[in-house]
Amino acid sequence: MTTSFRLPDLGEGVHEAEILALPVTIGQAVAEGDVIMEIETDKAAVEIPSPYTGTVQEIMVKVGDMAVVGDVLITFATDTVQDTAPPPGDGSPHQKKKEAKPADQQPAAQERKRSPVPASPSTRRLARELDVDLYAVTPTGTGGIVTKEDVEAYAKKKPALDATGTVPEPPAPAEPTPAEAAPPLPAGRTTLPDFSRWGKIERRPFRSIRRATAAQMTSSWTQIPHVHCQDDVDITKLEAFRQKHKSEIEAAGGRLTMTLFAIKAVATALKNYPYFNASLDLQSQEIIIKRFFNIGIAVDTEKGLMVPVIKDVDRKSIKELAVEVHGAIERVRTGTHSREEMQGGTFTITNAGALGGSHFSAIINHPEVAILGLGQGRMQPAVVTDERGRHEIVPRLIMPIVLCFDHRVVDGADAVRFLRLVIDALEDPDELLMTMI
Amino acid sequence: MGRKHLALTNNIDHLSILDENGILDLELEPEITNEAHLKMLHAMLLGRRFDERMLDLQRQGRIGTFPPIKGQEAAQIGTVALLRDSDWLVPAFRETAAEIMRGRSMESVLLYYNGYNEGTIIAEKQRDMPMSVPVASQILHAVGLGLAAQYRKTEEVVMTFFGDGATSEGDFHEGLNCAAVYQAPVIFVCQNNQWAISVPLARQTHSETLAQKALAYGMPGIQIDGNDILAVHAATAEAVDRARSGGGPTFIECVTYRVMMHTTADDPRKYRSEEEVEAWKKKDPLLRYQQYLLTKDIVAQNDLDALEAEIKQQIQTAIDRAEEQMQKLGEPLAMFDHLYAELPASLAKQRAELAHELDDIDREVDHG
Amino acid sequence: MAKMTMVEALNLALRQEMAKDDSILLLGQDIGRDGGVFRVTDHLLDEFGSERVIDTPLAEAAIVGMSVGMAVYGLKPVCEIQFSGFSYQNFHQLENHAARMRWRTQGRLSVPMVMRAPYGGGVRALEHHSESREAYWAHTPGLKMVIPSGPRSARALLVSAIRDPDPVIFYEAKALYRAFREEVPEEEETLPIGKAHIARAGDDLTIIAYGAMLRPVLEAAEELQQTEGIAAEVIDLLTLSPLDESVMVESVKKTGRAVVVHEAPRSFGPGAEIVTRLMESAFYYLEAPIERVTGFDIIIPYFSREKSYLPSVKRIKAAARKTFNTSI
Amino acid sequence: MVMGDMQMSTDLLVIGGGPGGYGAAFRAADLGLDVIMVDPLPRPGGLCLHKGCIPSKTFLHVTELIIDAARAEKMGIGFGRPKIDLAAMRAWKEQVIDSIANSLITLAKQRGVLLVQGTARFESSTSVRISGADISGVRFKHCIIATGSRPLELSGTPRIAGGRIMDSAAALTLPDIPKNLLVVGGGYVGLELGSIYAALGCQVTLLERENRLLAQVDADLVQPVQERLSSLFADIRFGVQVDALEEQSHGVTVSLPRDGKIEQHQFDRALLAIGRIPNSGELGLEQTEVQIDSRGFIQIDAQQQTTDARIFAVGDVVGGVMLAHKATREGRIAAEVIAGQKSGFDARALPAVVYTDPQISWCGLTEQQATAENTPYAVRKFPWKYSSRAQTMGITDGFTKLLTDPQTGRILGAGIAGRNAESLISEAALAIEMGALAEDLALTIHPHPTLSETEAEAAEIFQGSPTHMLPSRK
Repeated sequence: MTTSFRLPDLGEGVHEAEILALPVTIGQAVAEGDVIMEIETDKAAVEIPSPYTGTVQEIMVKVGDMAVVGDVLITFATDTVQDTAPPPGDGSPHQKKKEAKPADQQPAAQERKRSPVPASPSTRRLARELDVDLYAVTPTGTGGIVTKEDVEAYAKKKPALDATGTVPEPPAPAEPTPAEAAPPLPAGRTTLPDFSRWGKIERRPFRSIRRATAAQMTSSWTQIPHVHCQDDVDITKLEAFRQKHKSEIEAAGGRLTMTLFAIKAVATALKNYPYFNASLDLQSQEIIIKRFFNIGIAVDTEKGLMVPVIKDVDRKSIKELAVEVHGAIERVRTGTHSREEMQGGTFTITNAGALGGSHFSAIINHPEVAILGLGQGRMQPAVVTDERGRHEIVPRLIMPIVLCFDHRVVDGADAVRFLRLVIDALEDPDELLMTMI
Repeated sequence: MGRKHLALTNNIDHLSILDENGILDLELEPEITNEAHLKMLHAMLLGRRFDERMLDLQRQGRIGTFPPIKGQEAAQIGTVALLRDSDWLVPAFRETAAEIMRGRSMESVLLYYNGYNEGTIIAEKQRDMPMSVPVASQILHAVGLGLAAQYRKTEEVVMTFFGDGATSEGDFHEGLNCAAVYQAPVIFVCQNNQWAISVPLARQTHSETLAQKALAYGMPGIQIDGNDILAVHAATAEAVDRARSGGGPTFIECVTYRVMMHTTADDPRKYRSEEEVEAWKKKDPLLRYQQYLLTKDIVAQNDLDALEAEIKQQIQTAIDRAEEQMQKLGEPLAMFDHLYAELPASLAKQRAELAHELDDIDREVDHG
Repeated sequence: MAKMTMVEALNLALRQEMAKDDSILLLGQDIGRDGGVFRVTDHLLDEFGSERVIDTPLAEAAIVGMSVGMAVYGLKPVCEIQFSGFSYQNFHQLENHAARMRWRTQGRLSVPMVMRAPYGGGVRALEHHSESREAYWAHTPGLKMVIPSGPRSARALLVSAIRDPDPVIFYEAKALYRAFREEVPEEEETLPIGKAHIARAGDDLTIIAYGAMLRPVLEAAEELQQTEGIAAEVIDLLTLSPLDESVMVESVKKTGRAVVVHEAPRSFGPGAEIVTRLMESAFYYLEAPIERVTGFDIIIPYFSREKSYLPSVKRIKAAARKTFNTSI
Repeated sequence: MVMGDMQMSTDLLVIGGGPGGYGAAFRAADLGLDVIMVDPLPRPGGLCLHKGCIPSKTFLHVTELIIDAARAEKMGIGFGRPKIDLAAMRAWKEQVIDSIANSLITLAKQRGVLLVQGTARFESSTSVRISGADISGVRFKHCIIATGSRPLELSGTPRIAGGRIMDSAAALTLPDIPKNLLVVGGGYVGLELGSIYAALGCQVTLLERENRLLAQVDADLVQPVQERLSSLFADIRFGVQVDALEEQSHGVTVSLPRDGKIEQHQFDRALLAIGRIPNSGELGLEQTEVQIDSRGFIQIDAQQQTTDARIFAVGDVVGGVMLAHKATREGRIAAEVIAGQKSGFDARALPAVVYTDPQISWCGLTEQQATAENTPYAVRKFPWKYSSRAQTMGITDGFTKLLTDPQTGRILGAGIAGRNAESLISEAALAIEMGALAEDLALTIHPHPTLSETEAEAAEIFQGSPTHMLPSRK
């Protein structure tokens, strides 16, 4: 009997979901409650437990697909006779009845030809409990009887056999997964110590955004050769400029932050160095250069890291961007954002300044190839040289800046040049305005 | 089959022994000891004089609103006189004379009508309920007390009072019905004083008598001249004996008249004629009783004069004491007392709020 | 310990208390031979006789009014009003007398009675049988208002209510009468009146409820934990009056968020008082406005629609989530 | 209840209070589940206790006393004609039932199993409605259906309750001792109840569709019974297909073909015992995913799980051998599976007993079955005329036989005809379950003189040297 599993109505107005992971394969036996897929709606990422016990017959979706409530996702063969190793038939009417079921006829008939393995009821129960196939056990009892000890001995050997003899489920072939659809994390083989021996612990679920973040970061970090390029920016002038125009932007419903200037500076730099606005297609052995400039902004929310994408930043004014960025941040913080505004980024900026961070490194938001990090601007003694070449130590507002890039796609020299362009724009508001023309 | 007259167990009698002209039915004259007569006389006279004095006090602004009882003394005293200390009285709110005869102090009455909670304190040994303002609701308490006394297998009886208006209430019906069902030892005394504030009896019921309502519940009922204390006494004695011996409840309708206003806030001239009031004043129960006692030589005129003087003094003493007491009862925080056996935390908090507020006032006064 | 439904647990409480104290009497309609329409008093007539298990005429005011008299006398009447929807016919006896007798007589007389009444919806009953009007009683000074949430609390609280020196209104959720069984110890067990109970511990959010609402609340808390990692603390008030504010205030100080759930209508409902108490004592700890999940301000609809009226797990979860999405 | 819908929630709902149902309920409660058991009868025990096994065995015991008393005459003891007091017999039966039912109630109470008298009907895969009880519905995490079976009726004959055409339950109320009784069906029910009525002095005529009694049982086991019954019963006819009976005010008429003509026969009463059908029709199974076969039996797997993952079924309602002890085992398995244990039905020896005189019992492989399935087997029989104990009891027409695997000598089946076969069969059942060889049984010392020796001696025949008989030297 075939039973279809449809995308359930997850409530709260959720109509569609993206398939994040499909940990099952065709032909795999699943029990009710086993996780058969992980999906993400615009509310949360959730694991879907199987509502049926049966065998996976067909998988209608693949990772990354969007499914609408009611779509058939997986079909199961939910034949009720699912004991893969039924107790050997002894011809009791009970067993006969089972034969009547057509789906079971073939295997059952075969099993029946084999005479039952001689073993006492308690031994048989033990075998069932230990998942031991009595036919596989070497009997030591009189006249070929399988004893309890035989079953125990076999069970002890079994894990070793499984490990060497049978190949565990092959992992899904490594393919470039879309950023939003990271595969589930492999469960670490290492067993953790019992931390409660040293004090009180608390277990919190590792789910949803936390888990999606972890998956994304792991794939980024393990697949991309990262290089970091650090520098400092003197933003004294820019800060004065910012203070001057702050209230007018606020009146327009936006917030004039350092990030906004960085977006504009980066847009210019990307136009000059298009390889930073690219993705690497290993399958086709091509570099994809994007002719649009969508900047992702890393936002710290209660649920975790979220990256709304600001589209076409090169074509928008600072004022427009200020309003748009402010709105996007509010929406992700309140969970009212749409899926669309989380997609399509070409480059990411992460600003740790507001939280007080100084120098740090960042992980590239795969499949982008670079990310820019901003630290907190702090007053520091700086050496300035005037027109006449005289040096002077003066307090200046200095902001740490870091560019992390994919060394497969771009090289260090370009990175330094890219970063220089950004720094120059940020150090001199006039320059910034010029680059925007 | 057919149609025939049903002979019910109970019938309704009307009882009058000493009529308004002082004519006595010698056959029905109850045997009452002189001592008992003197007690009743004292109680009636005290009830009358205290009532009159309270009206003065009210007009002087020395007490608040109260319901006068004048003219209904026989119905209250002739009934309550039959109760033992171990019996229960469940009054409505126009039984001041009865309550005082049972042991309530005049001070207590004065405190109550001056707005002090302390005025509803029942003396330690007194087995009475406090007066009950919501009309007829106390009738059910009497039935409950009666059932409790019955359950404890005592000889106690319960007497409850209510007016003609109360017979229209649901609680009256529920109470009489339940008492009859359980044969509870309860005497229901209805002071039919003809008026429920402004509504006359004819607008209260279409029954020819109130007493006949007893028939519907399957209990004995009797209508008596409520201004004839001998009739009241005789009918009550019968009812009390019946209840005490396990014979169940009785309904007594005392036909009397509210010669005064409903309460001191009421002006009856708005709804009834002076002629009607004057006619009833001629049937005054106190004068009738005094004349009987004089005729029977149970008292002499000088005894009556001495009694008047004594009562006047008693009332004055009570007023003085009450006014003295009121000086000491100023503590507003007492309003939180006795709501629950133990003051709950949230209420303690509210009490503290008031205490704090009162402190502030004190301070303001100090510094003012 | 034996497993019991709330009906059996209440029966146990009555039976054991009556055996211990001969001043306890039961009054109500159909409580004798029939054992009560919900069977709470089943077999008590056989055990204690018609003197103590009194089938009354169909008269709610009489049931409560007679109880007042009995209680004043020194007995401990436990009366049953068949459905709380009929208790308005005895409202005056409680408001005018039971609630005030101690106060009016400055402690000389008191009314140690219990009025038991089934309340609440969810059992597809006829009209006048599903209301949740606990606020009437909780609003009346001099009364105590108790609502257990399951067999064990019902038994323990009924014992306490019977022993309480003041009049106690004891509401029994019909939806809980036979909804599930719980281990109830044979030996005596009481719960203090006026003390709330933490039914589930958590650090992220406080959900306050009582009576029949405890079950959907606990279910919602479990689902919030499972699907969103939100650890909700659930407070079972058990007594509405006097209200135990310390437990809920402490909890909200810890979690910063609160949802109050009741099936009674919203306006001037228990939730209004609870929210105000939290506002008075834990305002500066709040991270988000407090949410209320309640019945609507309408007559509870006839049963074909009552499911949509009663607070559901879904509604409770949505309110809980809202406290996380709104920042002050 | 006068008002409202009292819904109850529980871990496990068991529908049916018979041996399958209470076996499941008790086991589940012992494994820590919250259990409700609902049954239309006021007390647990089901048909087995109230209208089947227990009352029939109570009366069969009485029958045995009558037969033994008669048999004692040749041993020198005379009791005379038995005086039969039907009312006292019925009272005795009720007393037996009371005692067992009350102890089941106590056990249920002690285990915290809630007993509900009422009729359950599914409204979904997670809930039932209950009629006739204080609770109106139950929501469950799991459910076990143990509703049993009921007697098959002749399609052309409406049976009137309390009428002259009786089913087994009606016959066990023992309304009277009719002068003559027609028994339709030569299965164990017909034989047992026919024996009771015959022993009480009734002329019993038995009609059987097949050409011998107990058609499903090995012919040699049936032989002694058939012989005995041909003298106990007035008449036994084979190959007779009864399609209809006609009930009159004072009797029952059956029309039978004979020599091309139709003959009418009149009886005081008739007992219909032509088989049983499952009680699955009134359960509302269409509201669930549970599937039934064409005969109404619920389909299950080795874990007793139906096609609806939350619902399990045990006992007669799933078909197979309709016996109480099978149901109990299945009930326990279902409970264990629901409680998370890896349990399953894998019994190899399901014993069956027919309480006739003599009794017959068997377990494991039968010769009929082996022949049908082409399973090689060896069989040895030990006739009881060689048993000293059987001689002392005057019951020498019985025998004990064992079936073994010809290669290994492992015991595969057993059959016993004779007194106390009901108890003797258990030793064979244990031997089969343990995988014992015939030699194991032979080498196990059995006390002398007992009937149990016959099992050891039958085993010894395989070894070629039984003590009390000389084996044929073929």
